[in-house]
Amino acid sequence: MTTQPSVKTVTVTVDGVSLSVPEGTLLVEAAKQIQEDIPVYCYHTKLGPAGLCRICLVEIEKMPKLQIACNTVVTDGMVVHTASDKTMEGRRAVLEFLLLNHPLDCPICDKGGECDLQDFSMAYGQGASRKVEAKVAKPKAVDLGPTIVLDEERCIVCQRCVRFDDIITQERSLVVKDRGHRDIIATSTEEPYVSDFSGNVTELCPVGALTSKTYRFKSRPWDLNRTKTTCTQCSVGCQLYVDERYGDVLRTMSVAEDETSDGWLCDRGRYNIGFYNDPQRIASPLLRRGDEWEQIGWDDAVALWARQIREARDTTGPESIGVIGGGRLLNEEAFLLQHLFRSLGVENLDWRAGRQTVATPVFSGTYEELEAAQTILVFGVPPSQTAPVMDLRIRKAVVQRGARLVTVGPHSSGSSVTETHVRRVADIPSDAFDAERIAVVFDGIDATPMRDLHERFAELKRAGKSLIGFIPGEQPNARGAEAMGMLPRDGGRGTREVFSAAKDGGIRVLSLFGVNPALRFADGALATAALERTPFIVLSELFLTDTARFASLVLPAHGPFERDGHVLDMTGRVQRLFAAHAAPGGALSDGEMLVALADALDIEIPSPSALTARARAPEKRAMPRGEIRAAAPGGEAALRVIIRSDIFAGGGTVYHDERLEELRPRPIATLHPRTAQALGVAAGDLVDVIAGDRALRGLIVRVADAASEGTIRVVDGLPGAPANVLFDGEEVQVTKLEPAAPLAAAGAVAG
Amino acid sequence: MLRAVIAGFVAILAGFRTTFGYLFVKKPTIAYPSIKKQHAPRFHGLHELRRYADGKERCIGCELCQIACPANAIVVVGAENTPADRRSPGERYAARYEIDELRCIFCGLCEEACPTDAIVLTPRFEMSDYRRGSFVYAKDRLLVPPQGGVGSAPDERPNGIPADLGAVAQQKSTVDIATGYDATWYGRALKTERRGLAG
Amino acid sequence: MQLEKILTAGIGELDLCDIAVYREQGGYAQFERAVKELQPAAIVDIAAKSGLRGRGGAGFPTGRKWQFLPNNGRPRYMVCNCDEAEPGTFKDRMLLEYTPHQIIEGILIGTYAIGSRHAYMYIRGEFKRGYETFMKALEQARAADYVGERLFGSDYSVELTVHRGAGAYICGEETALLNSLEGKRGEPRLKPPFPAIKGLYGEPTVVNNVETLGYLPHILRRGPEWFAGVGTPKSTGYKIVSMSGHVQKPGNYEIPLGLPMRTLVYDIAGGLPPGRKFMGIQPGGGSSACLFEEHLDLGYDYEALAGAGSMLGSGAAVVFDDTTDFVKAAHSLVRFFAHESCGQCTPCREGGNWLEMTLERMLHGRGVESDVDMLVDVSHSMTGINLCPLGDSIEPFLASVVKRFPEQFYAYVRTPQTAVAV
Amino acid sequence: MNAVPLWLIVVIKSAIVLFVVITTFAYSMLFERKVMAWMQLRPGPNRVGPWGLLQPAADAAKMLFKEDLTPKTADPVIYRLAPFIALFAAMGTFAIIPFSESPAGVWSVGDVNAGILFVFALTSIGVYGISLAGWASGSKFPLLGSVRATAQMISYELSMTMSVVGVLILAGTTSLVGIVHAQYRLWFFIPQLVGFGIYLITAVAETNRAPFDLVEAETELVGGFHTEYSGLRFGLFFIAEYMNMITVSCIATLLFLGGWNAPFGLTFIPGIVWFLIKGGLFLFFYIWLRATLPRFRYDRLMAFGWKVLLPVATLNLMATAAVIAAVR
Repeated sequence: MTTQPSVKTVTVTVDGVSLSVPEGTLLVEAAKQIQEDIPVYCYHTKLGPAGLCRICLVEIEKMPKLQIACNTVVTDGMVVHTASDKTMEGRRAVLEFLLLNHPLDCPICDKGGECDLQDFSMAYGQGASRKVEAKVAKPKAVDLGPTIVLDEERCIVCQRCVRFDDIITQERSLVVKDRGHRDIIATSTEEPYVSDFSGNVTELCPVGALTSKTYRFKSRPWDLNRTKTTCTQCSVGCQLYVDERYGDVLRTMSVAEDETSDGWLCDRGRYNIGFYNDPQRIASPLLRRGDEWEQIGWDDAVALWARQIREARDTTGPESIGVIGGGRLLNEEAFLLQHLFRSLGVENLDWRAGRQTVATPVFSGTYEELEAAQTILVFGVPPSQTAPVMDLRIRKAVVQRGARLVTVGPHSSGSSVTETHVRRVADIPSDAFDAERIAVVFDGIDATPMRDLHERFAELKRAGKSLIGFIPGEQPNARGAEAMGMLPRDGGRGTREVFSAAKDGGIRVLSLFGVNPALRFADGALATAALERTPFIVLSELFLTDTARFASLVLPAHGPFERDGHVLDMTGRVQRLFAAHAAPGGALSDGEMLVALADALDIEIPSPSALTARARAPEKRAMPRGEIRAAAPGGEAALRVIIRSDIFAGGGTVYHDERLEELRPRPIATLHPRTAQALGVAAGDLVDVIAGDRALRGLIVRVADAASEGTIRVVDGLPGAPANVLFDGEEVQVTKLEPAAPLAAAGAVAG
Repeated sequence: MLRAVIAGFVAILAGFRTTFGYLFVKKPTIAYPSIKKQHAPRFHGLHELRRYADGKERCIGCELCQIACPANAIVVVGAENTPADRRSPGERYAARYEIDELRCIFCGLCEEACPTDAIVLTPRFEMSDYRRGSFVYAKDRLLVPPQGGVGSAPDERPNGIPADLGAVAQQKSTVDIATGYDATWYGRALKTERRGLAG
Repeated sequence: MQLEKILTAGIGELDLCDIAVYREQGGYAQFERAVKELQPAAIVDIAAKSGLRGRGGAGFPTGRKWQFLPNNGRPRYMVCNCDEAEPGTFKDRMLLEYTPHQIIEGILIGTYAIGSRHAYMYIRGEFKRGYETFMKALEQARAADYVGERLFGSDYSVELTVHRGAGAYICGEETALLNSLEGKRGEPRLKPPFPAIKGLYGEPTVVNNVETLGYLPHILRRGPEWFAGVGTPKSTGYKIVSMSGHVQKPGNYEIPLGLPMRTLVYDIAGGLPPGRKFMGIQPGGGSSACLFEEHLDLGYDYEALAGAGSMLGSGAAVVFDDTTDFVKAAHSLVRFFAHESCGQCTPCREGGNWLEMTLERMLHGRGVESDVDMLVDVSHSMTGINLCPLGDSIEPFLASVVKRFPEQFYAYVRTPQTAVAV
Repeated sequence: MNAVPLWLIVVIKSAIVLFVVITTFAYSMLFERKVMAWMQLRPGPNRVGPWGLLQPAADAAKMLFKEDLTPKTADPVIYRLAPFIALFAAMGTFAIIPFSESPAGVWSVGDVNAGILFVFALTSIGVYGISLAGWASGSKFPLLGSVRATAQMISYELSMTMSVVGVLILAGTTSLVGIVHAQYRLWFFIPQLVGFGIYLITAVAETNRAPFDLVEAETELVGGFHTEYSGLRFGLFFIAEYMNMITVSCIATLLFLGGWNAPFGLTFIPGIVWFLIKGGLFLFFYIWLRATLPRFRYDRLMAFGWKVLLPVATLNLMATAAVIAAVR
């Protein structure tokens, strides 16, 4: 777009420097070309001008009054002075007004040190206030929601937060209340401010009015050690800054110029940082002795592991060895993993450990292309909970660029923009395919609709249309694992076959890397049975997860910010990770474990530089066929279960981050009011959801109009309430629990 | 040549006379710690963290002293007051406040930087110990005990010197003054000979 | 002095709220003629030729405003601004309560002229009686097929929606009014884009004052030359002036523009009460600067008043005599503007409150000498840098009276030695 | 007499002499520290015991309990042996030094007729201790120290011997008792003023004391030959140094200051007292010197030794011989 010659340029003179900028550029952006930083509070590159703070005053020749640079479009021949006496006087006056009722509690303010109000006051303000009256008192430390604390006194009402909530997330729960000097930021409904992107407002806030609960009073910005790395909480691959002090990861900040995240972060990526030093984190290899765990050294652990592998290979052959993992590993580690086991003749290699079956789309696209798409088709689980920052792109495409959002399947998008929701592929409006640029977002779980639409897509591609696919799966580096070869080849077994074989006793040694099939595998019953029957299971993990209950040997691994290497995001871009936090002394990275294992097994491994080169050059692999166990057919009037994702679900890091307690999903079953009535349950009841001999017990009923009739929605991946005992879309029965001790039961499942 | 030799010889003799003469001059040495000198009223010695009259801590954990410290001797970690456990008047207090007195150069910049006059340098300078670690003074040794005199507000101090600094310094002394730590070789405690602020 | 009544004709004599009475006076004939005989562009030309300027305060030529609308085929809207809240102004209310049909006809002509099919009437929330009267009149007009589908057999349809405000002065500002109409907070919008480009619901919109639209039927009937011939070359036509303050006969008077203010005060409004001395006049509502004895011979029109440093504004003239305490007067106005600030932009939000508190402190005898200079300085620094004119409204009156009557302000000030901060 | 065997007498005498000498060493050290301090306007040691009198004991205890380190590169046997050589040489001289005389006999462990030769022989051995210590430490500063020590010893011993030969010519005997007896009337420092001066200077140099302490030279060589030594072994060097000081003081007293002869006919005061006073004065002079003069530069030390002292000593010897020859 930018290369088109039709864009006219205009010449503007800023402080004596002549600039050539495209027509329509705002003055404040044009001035950035010469590093002339015009101060702004309400203006934000991604939120646009608001004209509220009036700090960006500049003097423009031939205009009698000072003009705000943030809303002035440059015109040819414009002559601007950003540092004239008149400008400075205007800024001084505005700053005096801004500070009139500001509490000046900079010493305890979390923003102190990186606060625009401080900076500009130093640059343009006056030393003392002329106001002698008491400052307007407003509520301090207002609990705005589970993540945000608001200090009304510090607020300068720039409305960046309000506009973020309006323009970017489209959720519109933040508003300005009251007027004049009494106005305050509040939620429109007086309800807590709950958003999956709430943390961004603390970064947008130019003063210390909005602060994160997790970071409140933890540190001052100048104390922090900053590392730029890639978030691996989901497959989007956002860049972020990790701020660490005294061995604690204190906060994360978005990277404004990042093309992946567009400068935003979701709350999972931003706030799930409190588990690194959790006392429950495994700090040395653990060996099972009956019901007890025994701490052993790494030498012993690796020797035992190697001996088990060697024995299994020598006696029952390499088919009796299984390896599952890769989606949480780095590219280097995934490559090493498959290289190591393939060298042993093991082909039972698979990264698929949850419900996701595919990670690499046939036609990849970038996020910018997604933003530019005219039709966005979302199949299955919507990305709002699996790849939230990507969902912002969809919202942007829909709201700002007029794209059409079509969701297919039992889930609606869950984001706040208009959508067309259809149940079946056949119901997709045919004009949806008329658009020139089509983006397909597919949850990677059930590939049936993809197969159904295969012909259609091929046709579109032949017609020369832009068709791009995204698979925001459950595991952050699933695409990397696929590209590094963590898939069964040459007759090897995939996860499901490995589990089936294990259930029959056919697997002797199973090595699991950062996966939790007991909680996340689509067929939970099969996974549990398989894990129970496998004699020796090695698990590389941070915490003792549900799967660890079956493991013989648990190896402490490195967490997301403790790793150095490369991953692939869902668009296939290689993202770099830098270690920002020192792992506990007893933990090794998965790569180190594998190197030790290779050493013990006398397997030659590639040199580190070769490994890095390999990790940076992913192989594109054909999209394997996604399979999922079909739900049993049921009657039309049957009650069907829908398994939904939640960004704060998952067994590992979130459940060992006490600061996120309020954000973790509760084991809730959501029903439409009429469905609830038909079942005879009410909100707050405890129910069991039963399918045959499998049951998900002790769910709390919530009744919501948004739920579809005839369905019961449950949350995936909750320890204590593993929804994977059920199949998505399966027919279920609901039994109400007698209210004997509902509180105790609720506590039991919540814990 | 001969004259030079003689002159050199005389010079040497003059040197000998000087040193010999010093034998009988009164020595200026003060027999510290038996005898202590009164030091300047604003002497920069050991730090203390002060309280308000109602017993709340003045320190708000803002870390300005930490950033002001040219020797990187201070560590502060803030935390939030809760209604149940209110340490300081505002929202924030110092959960950790540590000064490494071995690193400290006693320049007083922390005192300058402190927005609440919480950290002050007392005239106390005796803080010898046997382990390096014991020179990291944490809140348990820096903070004035609640009963230890609350200290006057900064603007009420005569000449800017807190009136009760001495008493507080004595209270916070790391050595038990009551039993006395300084004695002659034959065991006579020299407490009575003490002078200066610490006694 | 006898003046010709145009808009106010018949008020107090006839029941113009009745559509029958209004039609007897020639009502709705011009709208019918417009739809049947005139092209919209012709009406725009007539309005431009007549020199009619906006009567709401800014005095922008109406015809030119209409010409700004882009010809992009998008729907466009006419909005009638009846959110009259300027201190001292009560002309729109009178029109609303006594001749609602005249307003409706004006709106309809304007709507037709700009090629819109949907007009909005924004009535200030406090105007309960006016609202009821207007609604009744609208029902009558609807029943008489002046509002609705396919009027007069043509294919022109028009709808008129009435919206009541909730009592915010700022909603008199056109973009705040549009926000309010859309159901948002009544806050002024960032300009550009101007409403003519992106107004109500993002579409081209014209916002006109009640009085402005009210003159349209008369201009159509008597021709633009007639209207242009009244008043001064640049300020043509008539204007309703709301006279209040220390005059014997306060009220609304419709005058040709350019009438000397002395005539306005002494002949038309009956002069000051006996024994009082003229001290000043605020000619155009609360946000205009105060004028004094020496300005009385100026004509009451846009240019002359602007030349004297004040403005015609909404035509609300407040007269002050020698009993006036200008500190209290200033405080009263500043308090109004501080209270009515929407709180969007910094200078207006903080500065108004600061000035109010400073004046209050002075009134309570706790002022210091430097406060007087500070009032002028602060009001000056908050002027000219705001999103909407509200923030600029404090300075004119305050600065003009401080400059003219400094002794009144210093009288409230203690000597600096005894001053205490509050 | 016969009831007591000779060896027992020697042992007892040795014990007494050793005790006295060790005590003297100890307190001469304290004496030095005190005098130095006073000359430098300090009080000196005053914390251990009254006026710091127990300081030597404290120092000894400290030395005893300090860790004895041997560098990895050191020659272990010689390294450990060296301090004993130095100490043995220093102590050995006291076997023949006569402190006084009574009707019962001379107050010495053994009266040797060539006593002065014995003394020079032993002091020459002392340098072996230092040289070996420096060499055996296996590091560079001690080696440099030991090289310096050797060179310095050779340079100054010549002049010293020459200055002493003048006395021997006057006394006509090499027995120390005989020399003292020869000074009954006239102490030799009067006729041998130049020789006495040379002896003073060379004695200081021989004992490696300031301003001729280039062997230790903290500013250049850290500690010179004893850099690597610690604990008791370092203490032995320390003792040896002070022993040597005492030795040269005693020799000076015997050769030039008339030994135990009382001056001005004050014979009611016992000879031993006079001996101690004279030796003490000599020791005081040592300390005074140290407190007053800065250390020599090494090249000047050598130049002074060879170019000034040796010619002067030779001339003095020849003059003395000439005078004696003329008188006889």
